[in-house]
Amino acid sequence: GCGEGSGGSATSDSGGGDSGGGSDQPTIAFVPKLQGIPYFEAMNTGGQEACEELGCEWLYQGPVEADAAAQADIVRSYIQQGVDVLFVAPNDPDSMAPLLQQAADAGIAVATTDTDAPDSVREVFVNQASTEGIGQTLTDQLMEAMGGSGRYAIVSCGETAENLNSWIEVQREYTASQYPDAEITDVVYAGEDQTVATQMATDLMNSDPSLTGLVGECTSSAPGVAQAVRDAGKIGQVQTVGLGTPNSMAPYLEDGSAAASVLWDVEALGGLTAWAGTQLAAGEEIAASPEVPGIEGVTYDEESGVLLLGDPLVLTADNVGEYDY
Amino acid sequence: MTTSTTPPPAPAPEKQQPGAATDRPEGLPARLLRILLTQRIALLVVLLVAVLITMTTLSGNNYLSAPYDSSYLAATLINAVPLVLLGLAELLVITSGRGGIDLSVGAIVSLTGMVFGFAYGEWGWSLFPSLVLAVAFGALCGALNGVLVAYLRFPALITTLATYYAFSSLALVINDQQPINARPIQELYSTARAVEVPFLPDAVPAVPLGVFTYLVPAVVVIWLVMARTTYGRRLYAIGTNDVAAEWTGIDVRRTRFLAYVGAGALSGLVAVYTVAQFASARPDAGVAGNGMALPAITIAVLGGVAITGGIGRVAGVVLATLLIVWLNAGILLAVPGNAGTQFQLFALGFVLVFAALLNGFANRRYGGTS
Amino acid sequence: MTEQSATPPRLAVQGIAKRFGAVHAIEHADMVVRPGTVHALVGENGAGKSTLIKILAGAERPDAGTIEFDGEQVSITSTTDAMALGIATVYQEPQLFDELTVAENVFLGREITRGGRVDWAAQNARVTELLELIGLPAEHATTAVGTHSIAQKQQVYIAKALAGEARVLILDEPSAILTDREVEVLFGVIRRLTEAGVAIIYISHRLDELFRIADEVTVMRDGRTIGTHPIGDLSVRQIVEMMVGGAIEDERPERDVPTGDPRLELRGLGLTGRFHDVDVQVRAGEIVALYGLVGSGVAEIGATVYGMDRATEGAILVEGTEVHPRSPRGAKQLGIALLPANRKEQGLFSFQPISFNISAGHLGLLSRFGVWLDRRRETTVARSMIDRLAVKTPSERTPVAALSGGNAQKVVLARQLVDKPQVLVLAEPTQGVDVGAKEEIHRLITQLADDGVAVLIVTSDLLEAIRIADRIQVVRAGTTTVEFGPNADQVDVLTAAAGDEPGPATASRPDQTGVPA
Amino acid sequence: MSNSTLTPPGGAGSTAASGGGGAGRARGRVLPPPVTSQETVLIVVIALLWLVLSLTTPAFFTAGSIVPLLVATTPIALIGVGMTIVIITGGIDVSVGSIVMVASVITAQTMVDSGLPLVLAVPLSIAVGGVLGLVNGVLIAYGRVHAIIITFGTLNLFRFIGLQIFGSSTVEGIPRTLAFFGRGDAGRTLGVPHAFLITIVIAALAWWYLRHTAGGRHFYAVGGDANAARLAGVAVRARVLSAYVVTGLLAGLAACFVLAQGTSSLAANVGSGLELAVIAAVVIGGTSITGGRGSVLGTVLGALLVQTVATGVTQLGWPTQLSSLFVGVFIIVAVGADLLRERTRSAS
Ligand SMILES: Nc1ncnc2c1ncn2[C@@H]1O[C@H](COP(=O)(O)OP(=O)(O)OP(=O)(O)O)[C@@H](O)[C@H]1O
Ligand SMILES: Nc1ncnc2c1ncn2[C@@H]1O[C@H](COP(=O)(O)OP(=O)(O)OP(=O)(O)O)[C@@H](O)[C@H]1O
Ligand SMILES: [Mg+2]
Ligand SMILES: [Mg+2]
Repeated sequence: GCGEGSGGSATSDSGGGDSGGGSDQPTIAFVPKLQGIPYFEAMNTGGQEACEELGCEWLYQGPVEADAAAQADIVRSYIQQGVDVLFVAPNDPDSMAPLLQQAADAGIAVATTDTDAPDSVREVFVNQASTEGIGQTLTDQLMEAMGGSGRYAIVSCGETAENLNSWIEVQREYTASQYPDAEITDVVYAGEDQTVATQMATDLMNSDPSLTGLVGECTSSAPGVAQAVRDAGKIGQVQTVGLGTPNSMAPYLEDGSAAASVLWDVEALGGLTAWAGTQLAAGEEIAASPEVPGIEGVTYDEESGVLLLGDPLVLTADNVGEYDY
Repeated sequence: MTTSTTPPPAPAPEKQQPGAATDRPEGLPARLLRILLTQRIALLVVLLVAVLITMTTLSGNNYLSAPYDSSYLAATLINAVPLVLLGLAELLVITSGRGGIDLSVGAIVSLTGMVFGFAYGEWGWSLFPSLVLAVAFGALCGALNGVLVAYLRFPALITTLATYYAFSSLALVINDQQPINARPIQELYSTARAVEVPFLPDAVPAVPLGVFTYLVPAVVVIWLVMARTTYGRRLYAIGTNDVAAEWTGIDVRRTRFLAYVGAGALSGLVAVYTVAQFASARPDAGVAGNGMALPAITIAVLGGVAITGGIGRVAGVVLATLLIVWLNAGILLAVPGNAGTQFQLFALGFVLVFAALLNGFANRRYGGTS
Repeated sequence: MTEQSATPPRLAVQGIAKRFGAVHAIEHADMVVRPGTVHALVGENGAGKSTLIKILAGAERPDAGTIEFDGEQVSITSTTDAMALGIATVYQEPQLFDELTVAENVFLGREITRGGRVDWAAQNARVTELLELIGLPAEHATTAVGTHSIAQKQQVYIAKALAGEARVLILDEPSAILTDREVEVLFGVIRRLTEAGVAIIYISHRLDELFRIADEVTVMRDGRTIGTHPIGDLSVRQIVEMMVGGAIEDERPERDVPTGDPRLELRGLGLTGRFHDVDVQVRAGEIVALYGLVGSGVAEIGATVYGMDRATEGAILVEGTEVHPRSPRGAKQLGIALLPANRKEQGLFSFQPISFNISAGHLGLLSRFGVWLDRRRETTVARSMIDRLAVKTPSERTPVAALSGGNAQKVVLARQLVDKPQVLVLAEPTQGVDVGAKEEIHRLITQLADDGVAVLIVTSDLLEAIRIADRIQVVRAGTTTVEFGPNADQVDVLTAAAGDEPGPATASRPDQTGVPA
Repeated sequence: MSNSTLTPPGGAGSTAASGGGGAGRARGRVLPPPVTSQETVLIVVIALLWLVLSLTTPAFFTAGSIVPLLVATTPIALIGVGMTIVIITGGIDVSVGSIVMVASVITAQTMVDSGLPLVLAVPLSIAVGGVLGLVNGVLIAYGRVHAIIITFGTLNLFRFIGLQIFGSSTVEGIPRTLAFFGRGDAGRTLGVPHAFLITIVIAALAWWYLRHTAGGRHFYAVGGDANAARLAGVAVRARVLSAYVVTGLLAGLAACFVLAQGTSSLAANVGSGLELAVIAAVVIGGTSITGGRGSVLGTVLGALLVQTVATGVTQLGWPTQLSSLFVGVFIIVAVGADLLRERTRSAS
């Protein structure tokens, strides 16, 4: 049946969003990069729950492929529905900019979350963690496991994914400056495919036996590289870290094939997104360090319009059990 | 049952009997039914109308999450542009026969998009020369397919599969997998943005400019080529029976070669359009997700283009595109949440299989061209 | 109808009927075939012969009627049913698999297997016998069919038909693609089989053959069987009249042979491995026949003149100047038009309209500024051609696939006549075309010659050559040999073509082959 | 019925095969040679690549490198066996990726939910694949619509089904029992990975079946000329149907391999794009896309070559996106070589 149409039931009987802000509750729509991956589904859960607290109507619809064109269709249908606030996690920031302009022209408050569209008309960007924060934490975690030195490689995903590439940049600089005895040997792109990530990680280990570290740059390659280390029976010899969701990383954190997973409280990110939505709908200013129910340490930068969730969250064998997504 | 690259042993059209050959004339209703079932164009029109009526009624009774109105339909046309253009590209090559097909159009879009990005975004060329360059470069990629298929007699499916791999790889390597989003390119979006139709602003809703700058010209040109020029005739001839065409004195190779060049040129045009629509030249523009090739082929086939060659019309491609685009747009409003985008897959698959089976059955029952 | 011998007929069909959509392929067919006899089935194109035998072979299912086999009623619902009964069929175009070996082809569908796997040894042993029977070298057994000539393919196909103890052997126009020598071999096989009690159903448009092989003849017309007679009671003329349902006039039109310089001349023309030292001259208004048995290289000569092949020696001259047609296009620019031999593969755009088929050869001519197709002129040209050649069709928009062999052939011919060619090369212009259509096509060719076209007919049909040619150039073993004038004695011509050694060809009995006096 | 297409009665067939082949060759060329020139070329090319790689990266020839390489080859090689048969019959199946998706998600889900043991999970996965293959087969054989059209349709339909089952989330905590087909120690006996072993056995059976049984030869006949085959008494529809069912069954089994090589979680994009990779392997293996000619041995080699290239590019530290460029070039070269041989053969 109609699986996760979360906001769906709500809208279909509210009948025709043409009224726009007509209904007493503000409607907040969120378009993820891609449906069906735990990361965004968790954001959806968080946003939904927050909306029940804050009294807003949460809509969520994602494309089946991480494809800018497919995403544009959904944004268009939300513009047509005349939602009050529209959040997008753009697959391709540049291509989203003009669409956001259209939405703004249609009187919709537009914002980005998870991934920014810098030169667009978005009012707010809900940022999970600063680029530096993620890049540096990844590096620190890996270095801690590798003992501050050694050669490591990065298994990234989509060649064109902007945020991944920016994190990799930080890792390069930070490693060079902070860990002179460590070096990044190679960066490979496995797409969104776990098995490819695993195979590439294996090949990297084989081509360079002195390799002692691997980074899985996205939620599909993080467990992938850990799996490769486990298969190669190199647990302990080769350390891995990555950006993996709790459930997918748990088994690897437990058997040590993954040292740590660097992420953030994704459900909290969803909640923060919802909250920001209500603020935008009500047209209220966001304070420098706002009071967000249930979320600590949120900061807001006025002139860049970036609402920061906080420091990255480091998942280890000890705390991974606390999250379920 | 037979292959994509050999002429059919006895294709449906073979069986056609002239209606006049019938001993007793059939009644008007029977006649209409036969036309509806055997003529793909007619079937598509009916389906399209059905979709529009159903959706508007649903919308009227507030079953949809937003009005399914003309302005929305107009806005969604922005997707129709690349689909139609690439559908026409497939029309050219599939009609040329001998298993003609082009899996590489999406990859050509990616690669050409990057080339255009360089010219317009980085080398500071002005729009028109850059556009010409893009179309020419696309044609060049098509020419590579054409030489292999038409002159060296490589099977089209494999050739274009190979060039698909090659072009998409080059598109990524050429700029170190970075998209090009220089200022001029971001402003280029204006050529795709929705505009009021001049002269009759209120009557007609705002239609994406791309429909006028890209789609309409391309459709008209290809229609003229296929239906009104001697080249079109040669294309249908070689698609129907290229041995006979050879004996007739038609330059089979050149005709087929040009079909692939044309497909490449259209892909080049799509590349420019995609760059404009996305305000950036992305190295994976044409191959992201399922890529652009499979949808284009699907559209062509749905539009009644016979995979065995020699049959196919521009109108079919256009109608098939409108059907799919407007059906998908409706589904997004009718089915909220992730299920919405999932049902789009169902709709596409179902319509394709349904139409193919129906016409297949009808052609055996009545004997008529698809 | 013939009613003798107490033994039940091998095959008796009554009241068979079959429609295809609107078309009544067969309205009512009765036929009685007795064991050990050769039963000829004749009729015009589209009379229903192939359909009838397809029904017997289980390839089509009848709408009505009964089939008795050795006196017992049977229902044949599939090709396997037919094979089980021992009904073996050789279809019009031998349908074999080039990728598979001769042995595999022969046993396809009824392989000899041992323990789940094909018993290649046993198959080869059996196929070797069969190949001997039909006169092919045994070593062919293990060669890929793709490497053999069309005639050999047909022989393989016959071997295939015989592989499963055949009790009825159906041959649909087998001789259409065989050389006279191969026909003799075929007849030999047929006689051996009839002696073994096999019943043969033999379809052919070459009526003269029937008098040498058939015992009885059943004539079909417009999907009905007109009657069955012992061959002895009939003459060719009578059969033809039954086929067309009326008297036909087939005198050779008297025309005075033109003189003057040759418009087309082949001077010592040769193509390595195919033909050599071919010398032919055709004057404006003259009809010259290149007559040769199938496989004598005569077909290749035509293709070379038309630029499909390139001569390796000698010269082609038009109006005395040497030309080098590099392609059909080139040949056309030189005013040479060609009617290809294989209408279905080289001639027809099957599911396209008649008008399309006619204009396809003249798109330049029918265009404005060489780009736009002038569709009005296309239609008018098509209509006038349909009238001129008397093509039987409801409209010029009818797809040629729905036309009979003869009418389809006229359409292909029409394509060659749109802009009056200087030289017209006709390859097998009436192959597989029924007598009525043949008449009309011959009349057309004569007309063209009268209008001053130089006509070169490349044919393996002796009667045709004698009928309409002003001169006959005999091609043997890849080169032109003797030349004959009009009304030559066909025995002489055949001897010249088949070679001096007393082959059975010379043994053919002219008195019965019914040449018009 | 479709099973019997793959494993003929008398399991000891492969031994009989060699004997029969010998008998055949003894009396001249009964069949094309057991190893085509295309395949010899592939073997040489692969050997060369392996040589180069083992020189550049010493670790290449270690089990730690070869075993994963072989295992990574198996899904494409296995599905390729079915695809080869389909293409020999003159068809094509672009829906295999979606079949793998549906089979793997159903299997993973049931294993996680109801702790289904491996011995049951594998048959389940195969069965699911078989059913979807049957859908393709019926529509193509009886609907008499061109295979590429039908499978384009079912590609979307199956994908829809899969996504509905995924229900917008991944399958988590897939048990390790599947490691039996996997890359780790659990996945091999005597150093040979099970997945590869199984693939080789199945490929060998298919090779023998296609070459030495009536049913096998009939696939070639159908691809050569379906109408002529029908007239010859070949059960064309049954052949066509079975080709797609076999492909479905193999895709079902391949789904288990994919699961085994994956991590403990399964994402909805599993199998996407697989169809093109499989077709590439088949055509590199020398199977004629026009039907009537082809061999599963070539396909397995083709798959191995493609995977070798991917591995090589990564191990040499070249940009990974170059590997698809090489694949493209290989396809052109393979087809070109094949065409050249065709020309020379027909010329002589
Ligand atoms: N598959 C078919 N579909 C529709 N009509 C058919 C089909 N086959 C035959 N017919 C019709 O049946 C009639 C008889 O066809 P048939 O092939 O039996 O003629 P024939 O005597 O074999 O002619 P020929 O001498 O050319 O072989 C034809 O006029 C044709 O119109
Ligand atoms: N699919 C079809 N639809 C309509 N008519 C058909 C079809 N197939 C065959 N026919 C008709 O059946 C008749 C005989 O078919 P066939 O193919 O035997 O003719 P042919 O081969 O062209 O003539 P011939 O056998 O004398 O060379 C012809 O009239 C042909 O047009
Ligand atoms: Mg016939
Ligand atoms: Mg016939």
